Amino acid sequence: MKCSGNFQIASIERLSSNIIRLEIDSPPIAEQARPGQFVQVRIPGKETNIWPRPFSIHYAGDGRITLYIKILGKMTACMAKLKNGDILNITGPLGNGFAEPPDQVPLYLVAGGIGLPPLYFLVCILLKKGFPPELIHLYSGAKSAADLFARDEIVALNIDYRLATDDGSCGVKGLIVEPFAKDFEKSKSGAVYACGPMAMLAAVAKIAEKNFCQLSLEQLMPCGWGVCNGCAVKLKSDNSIVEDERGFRLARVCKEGPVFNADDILWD
Amino acid sequence: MKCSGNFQIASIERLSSNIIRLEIDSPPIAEQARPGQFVQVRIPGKETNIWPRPFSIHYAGDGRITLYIKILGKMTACMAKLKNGDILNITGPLGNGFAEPPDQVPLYLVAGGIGLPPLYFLVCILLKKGFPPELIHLYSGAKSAADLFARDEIVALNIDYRLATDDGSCGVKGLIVEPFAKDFEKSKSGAVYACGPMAMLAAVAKIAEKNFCQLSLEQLMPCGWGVCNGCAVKLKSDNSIVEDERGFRLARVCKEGPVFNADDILWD
Amino acid sequence: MGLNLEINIAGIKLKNPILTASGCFGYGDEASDFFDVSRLGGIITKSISLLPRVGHPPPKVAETASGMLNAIGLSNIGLERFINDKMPFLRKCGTTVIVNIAGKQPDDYAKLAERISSLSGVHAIEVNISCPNVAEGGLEFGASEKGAAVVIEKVKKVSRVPIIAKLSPNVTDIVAIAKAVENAGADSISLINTLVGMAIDPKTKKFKISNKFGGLSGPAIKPVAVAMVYKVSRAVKIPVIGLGGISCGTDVVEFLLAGASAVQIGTACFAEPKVFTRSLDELTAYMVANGHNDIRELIGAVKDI
Amino acid sequence: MGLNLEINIAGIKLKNPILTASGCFGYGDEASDFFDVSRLGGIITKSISLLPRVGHPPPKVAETASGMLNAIGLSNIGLERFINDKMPFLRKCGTTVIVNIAGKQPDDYAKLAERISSLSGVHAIEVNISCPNVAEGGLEFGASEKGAAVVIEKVKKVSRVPIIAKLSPNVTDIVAIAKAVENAGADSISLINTLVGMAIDPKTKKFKISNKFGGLSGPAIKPVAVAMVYKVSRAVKIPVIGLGGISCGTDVVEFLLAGASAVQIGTACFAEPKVFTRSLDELTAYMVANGHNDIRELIGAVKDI
Ligand SMILES: Cc1cc2nc3c(=O)[nH]c(=O)nc-3n(C[C@H](O)[C@H](O)[C@H](O)COP(=O)(O)OP(=O)(O)OC[C@H]3O[C@@H](n4cnc5c(N)ncnc54)[C@H](O)[C@@H]3O)c2cc1C
Ligand SMILES: Cc1cc2nc3c(=O)[nH]c(=O)nc-3n(C[C@H](O)[C@H](O)[C@H](O)COP(=O)(O)OP(=O)(O)OC[C@H]3O[C@@H](n4cnc5c(N)ncnc54)[C@H](O)[C@@H]3O)c2cc1C
Ligand SMILES: Cc1cc2nc3c(=O)[nH]c(=O)nc-3n(C[C@H](O)[C@H](O)[C@H](O)COP(=O)(O)O)c2cc1C
Ligand SMILES: Cc1cc2nc3c(=O)[nH]c(=O)nc-3n(C[C@H](O)[C@H](O)[C@H](O)COP(=O)(O)O)c2cc1C
Ligand code: FES
Ligand code: FES
Repeated sequence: MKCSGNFQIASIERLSSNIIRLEIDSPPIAEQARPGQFVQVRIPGKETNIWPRPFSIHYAGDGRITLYIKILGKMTACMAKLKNGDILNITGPLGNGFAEPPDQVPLYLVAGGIGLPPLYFLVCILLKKGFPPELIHLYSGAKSAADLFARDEIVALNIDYRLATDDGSCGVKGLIVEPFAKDFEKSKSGAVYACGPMAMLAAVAKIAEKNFCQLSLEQLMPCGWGVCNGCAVKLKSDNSIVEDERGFRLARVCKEGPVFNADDILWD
Repeated sequence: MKCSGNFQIASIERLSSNIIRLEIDSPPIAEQARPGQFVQVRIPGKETNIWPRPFSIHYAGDGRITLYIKILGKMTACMAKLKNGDILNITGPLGNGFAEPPDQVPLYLVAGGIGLPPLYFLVCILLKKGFPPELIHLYSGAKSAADLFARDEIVALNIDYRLATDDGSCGVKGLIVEPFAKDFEKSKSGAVYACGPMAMLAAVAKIAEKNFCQLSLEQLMPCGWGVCNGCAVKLKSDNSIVEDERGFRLARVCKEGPVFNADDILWD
Repeated sequence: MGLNLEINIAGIKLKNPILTASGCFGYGDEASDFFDVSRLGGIITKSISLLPRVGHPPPKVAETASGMLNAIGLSNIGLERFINDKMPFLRKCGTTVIVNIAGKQPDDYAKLAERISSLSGVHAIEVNISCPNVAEGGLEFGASEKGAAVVIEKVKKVSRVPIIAKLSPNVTDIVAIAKAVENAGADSISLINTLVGMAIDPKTKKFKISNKFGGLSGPAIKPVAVAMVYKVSRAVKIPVIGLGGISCGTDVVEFLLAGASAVQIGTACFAEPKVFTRSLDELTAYMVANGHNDIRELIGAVKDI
Repeated sequence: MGLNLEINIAGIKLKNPILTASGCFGYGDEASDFFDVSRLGGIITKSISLLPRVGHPPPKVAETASGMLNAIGLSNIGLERFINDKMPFLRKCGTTVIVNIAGKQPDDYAKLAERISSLSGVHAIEVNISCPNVAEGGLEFGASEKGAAVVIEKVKKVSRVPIIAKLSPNVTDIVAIAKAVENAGADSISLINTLVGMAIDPKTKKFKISNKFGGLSGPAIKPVAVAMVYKVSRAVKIPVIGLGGISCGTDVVEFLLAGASAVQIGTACFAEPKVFTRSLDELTAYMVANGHNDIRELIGAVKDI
């Protein structure tokens, strides 16, 4: 049973000018959450925004979920003003999570900006299940140092952790795809997971080529629970459920996704 | 020049379950404010409510205005959650204030519930101008003790101060019009000012009969500055500006009012 | 003494007046994750067309002030897959099932109605002659008395279940269209579908949805919907189902007072899957607080000021 | 190099494209309390009728989600008092003056136009054939091509200043009406007036406004307005003035991109008297940030997705 109700903020922290960290007491959601799933969030009483907003689950445990939120527009700006004990309306967990890697192959996880949370959660769960940390390579990129977050948490995992920023203020200067590409070229095999802007995902998919590669997509999400079709994206035709003469099919990012196999995606 | 801009809350206090007291640093408004005038208030960022909300000025001095607000609906509920230092958007001072009494006659001021603020302000100003406190009778009524407010402030004025509540939890049990009627019957002369629900105002007007009697009216107020005509009420015909065959004219509560001579009002 | 929330619309029995709006509730199966769908007055499906449709390319939606635009483009799985994949769930969902249909031409509607009305478990058909986003979807029919009447007549001739005509608000004279579908045999009228709208993003200078135009829904349009429900329910004898911007029990009461015999909730369930059951609880509380034993006491009971 | 914000509409020069909407700015004099009205692109007055009108009894307004309903009923001081009491201020207000007129029948419009267009200080007339709240106010004309054309022709024949036809959105085919008024000689088209709406208070079971029906305005209707501006501006050759829900500079840009040559702001100024000058500043900032020197570069410049 999915959950939709009001839950209390256990802790809210402003990490930089545009990132906040939220912990929310929500046992029924925390218990079910899997890496790659997300929640829909509303601020009760804020009725101007007709839709809730989707955020990936960064971690779930002890009856809590953790979110990292980038302040981007109206709703996230309001969220930044919330305080411990305030109430949020949350629906979730939603969507399908990541599939586990096919084998104990090297894992490459590529996070663009606020795309890090689902990948962090995945690493945590895999480590818990005994996956060897030395096989895990996590690439986290952002515009600038102020947009990077959860660094201490990641360092504590003892995995291979690489940073890049557009302006060079932290880690390598440049796109995060570049260090990933360099490393991946060497082995040319392994499992790849990525979450971030569409252009980055396209680049990652190209580099990963025929390897196992799962991407978490973003779309506007009116409902998040599969009823509106507003979040649909084009996938390559596979004679599946909704298909027409134009040679592609649509899948709902919120329901069939947000995680898709790179192979299925129809790049514009 | 009237003012419309953002001002800071200097102090906000919850006085009872449904009354709050606000002081707002707003020198350009405070300097101009006269008793009976009001301000239009918005909470920046709360866009669902398309209109601001009107509140009478309870006191103005030292660059501040004081408001008493009854929590009634959406906007006032939001206002109750504000904190010192928060910003409000305020337009004012708006409307015409009370006219001064024609002479040093006994003054009867009748306040129904949240109608007290403009009358309190009027008393303060008259006292400052040397009006004898012993001629001033202030009647303040409400549903229950929790709806009465500003009692200490009024007691400090050394005027004749009478209370009534519907449930008898404070002052006389019953309508505030009753003690006023009893007192006024004795002298049958004096100047009367009232602010409160329409039914109370009608009763006061009837009792005051041909005496000087000014009433402050309430209406929904989309603009408050005279441009929408939404707040218009019927007045008796006087061959004035807007009039038609139906034998009455309309006046804008926000612009020609909120204070009207009782004689002019057309009671339904 | 129990409250009566049951209402009969054109021979269909609804256990309460709160239905799901077409296109806003999928085929009914997703909601079981959140609440017991048998509490609904009824389920109205996404518009079904003869063949599957992918619909318009993304972006298909945009948020607006107290509302949203959509140009989903009647994306749906098509008649055959609907029957095979979705009817089994609907047959045992425990409430009234109304299937919404959309076609390119009157004969499409007739084919859909004939087939769907013969399925066990289908209690009524809602005919979408009012989708503003696609040729298929019938706004061309919904915009004229004649066009609307032709579709309804054809459908009525072949259908074994009652027919609800879903009208578009994008017309000069909604009452004329309503009378036309009543005369053509419609058993009930539902309104309103979405208003035609558009949004442009000044940052990119592009349309916010790929189809340029979209349908406006949500609380923003509620006053338009209430006005049309009021007008139409006074002009026709068949029952009216009201929708447009409903998001709570108070809104449901507003539509009933205006003259609706039942209501649908669409956009509001996106943010709150349980809006149907919450609104039902609020409606019940309203009836208790106001001394009403029977939902029918509210229908059209608005009073002059 | 200065920015050019000036725009010519049908022979009237506007120093910038931001005008006040009729009925939302009185006769222009109240605003002087708050800002320098000469910064406005132009002032459009409340609709003037031949005789004074009290309008509908209160309550005349209701708040709705991101919008409001009004049934002011064209309450106005009438032609003679307008000329005597209000024209003196308007003559020296320092910006373009457009007088909005409303009548019961085509001849009323002609009389008003003849008289008003001969006054010094009046630069154009806006013809309200679209008020949804009163018989006088002309929705009966605005709702049909013929009706609209008749009024505009009569007005055009006698007017010495350009004529702006203000259209109603409550029609099936706005483009047909727009073409009809263009053919009838209108120099410009403004749209949209309000959508017909209604609100009922479940607490009292009464209508929220005495007239039952009211006109819906504010951000809620912006998508409907943008869609109509886009359609009409592509279908006619005369310039289109866009309005409906504008409350900031970004909204102004959205209407310009959709095809409007100028805009009006109505409801938003109730809450914020200075919305006109703030929006103008934001528009200027947008042009600078996006490298535009001339406001005309934005008109109709929306791009496909
Ligand atoms: C499955 C999923 C998981 C997500 N996880 C996270 C997360 O963990 N942390 C996080 O900070 N954000 C996450 N996001 C993105 C987040 O939902 C948006 O940043 C948020 O909705 C912005 O809301 P807002 O009201 O502040 O901005 P708005 O005012 O709604 O938008 C501001 C600007 O951003 C654009 N925009 C907003 N949302 C999207 C979108 N989904 N796709 C493309 N453009 C968009 C808008 O068009 C607008 O230009 C996720 C999105 C999805 C779909
Ligand atoms: C000139 C003037 C001075 C005022 N001074 C004060 C003051 O000093 N302190 C104070 O607390 N209040 C004052 N009010 C009343 C105050 O404006 C309303 O209580 C406030 O607007 C309620 O806003 P809301 O959003 O909380 O309630 P809403 O959600 O808007 O309304 C809740 C309920 O109250 C009704 N209602 C709201 N406002 C009015 C009204 N003006 N007339 C009739 N019914 C109404 C609504 O119809 C609704 O049923 C004044 C009003 C006017 C016109
Ligand atoms: C995303 C979306 C998809 C819709 N799809 C359909 C549809 O397929 N068929 C139909 O008749 N109406 C469709 N509608 C219209 C709704 O059923 C309803 O008439 C409209 O949204 C107004 O109600 P609301 O404000 O409660 O959403 C759709 C609406 C939305 C928002
Ligand atoms: C209170 C009010 C009064 C109005 N009166 C008139 C009027 O007299 N004449 C007219 O042509 N339009 C009138 N309108 C319509 C507006 O000019 C405008 O077309 C409409 O409100 C949409 O713009 P907005 O959303 O910016 O308010 C009125 C609108 C409101 C809200
Ligand atoms: S967001 Fe509604 S179906 Fe995915
Ligand atoms: S509130 Fe607008 S004129 Fe008074």
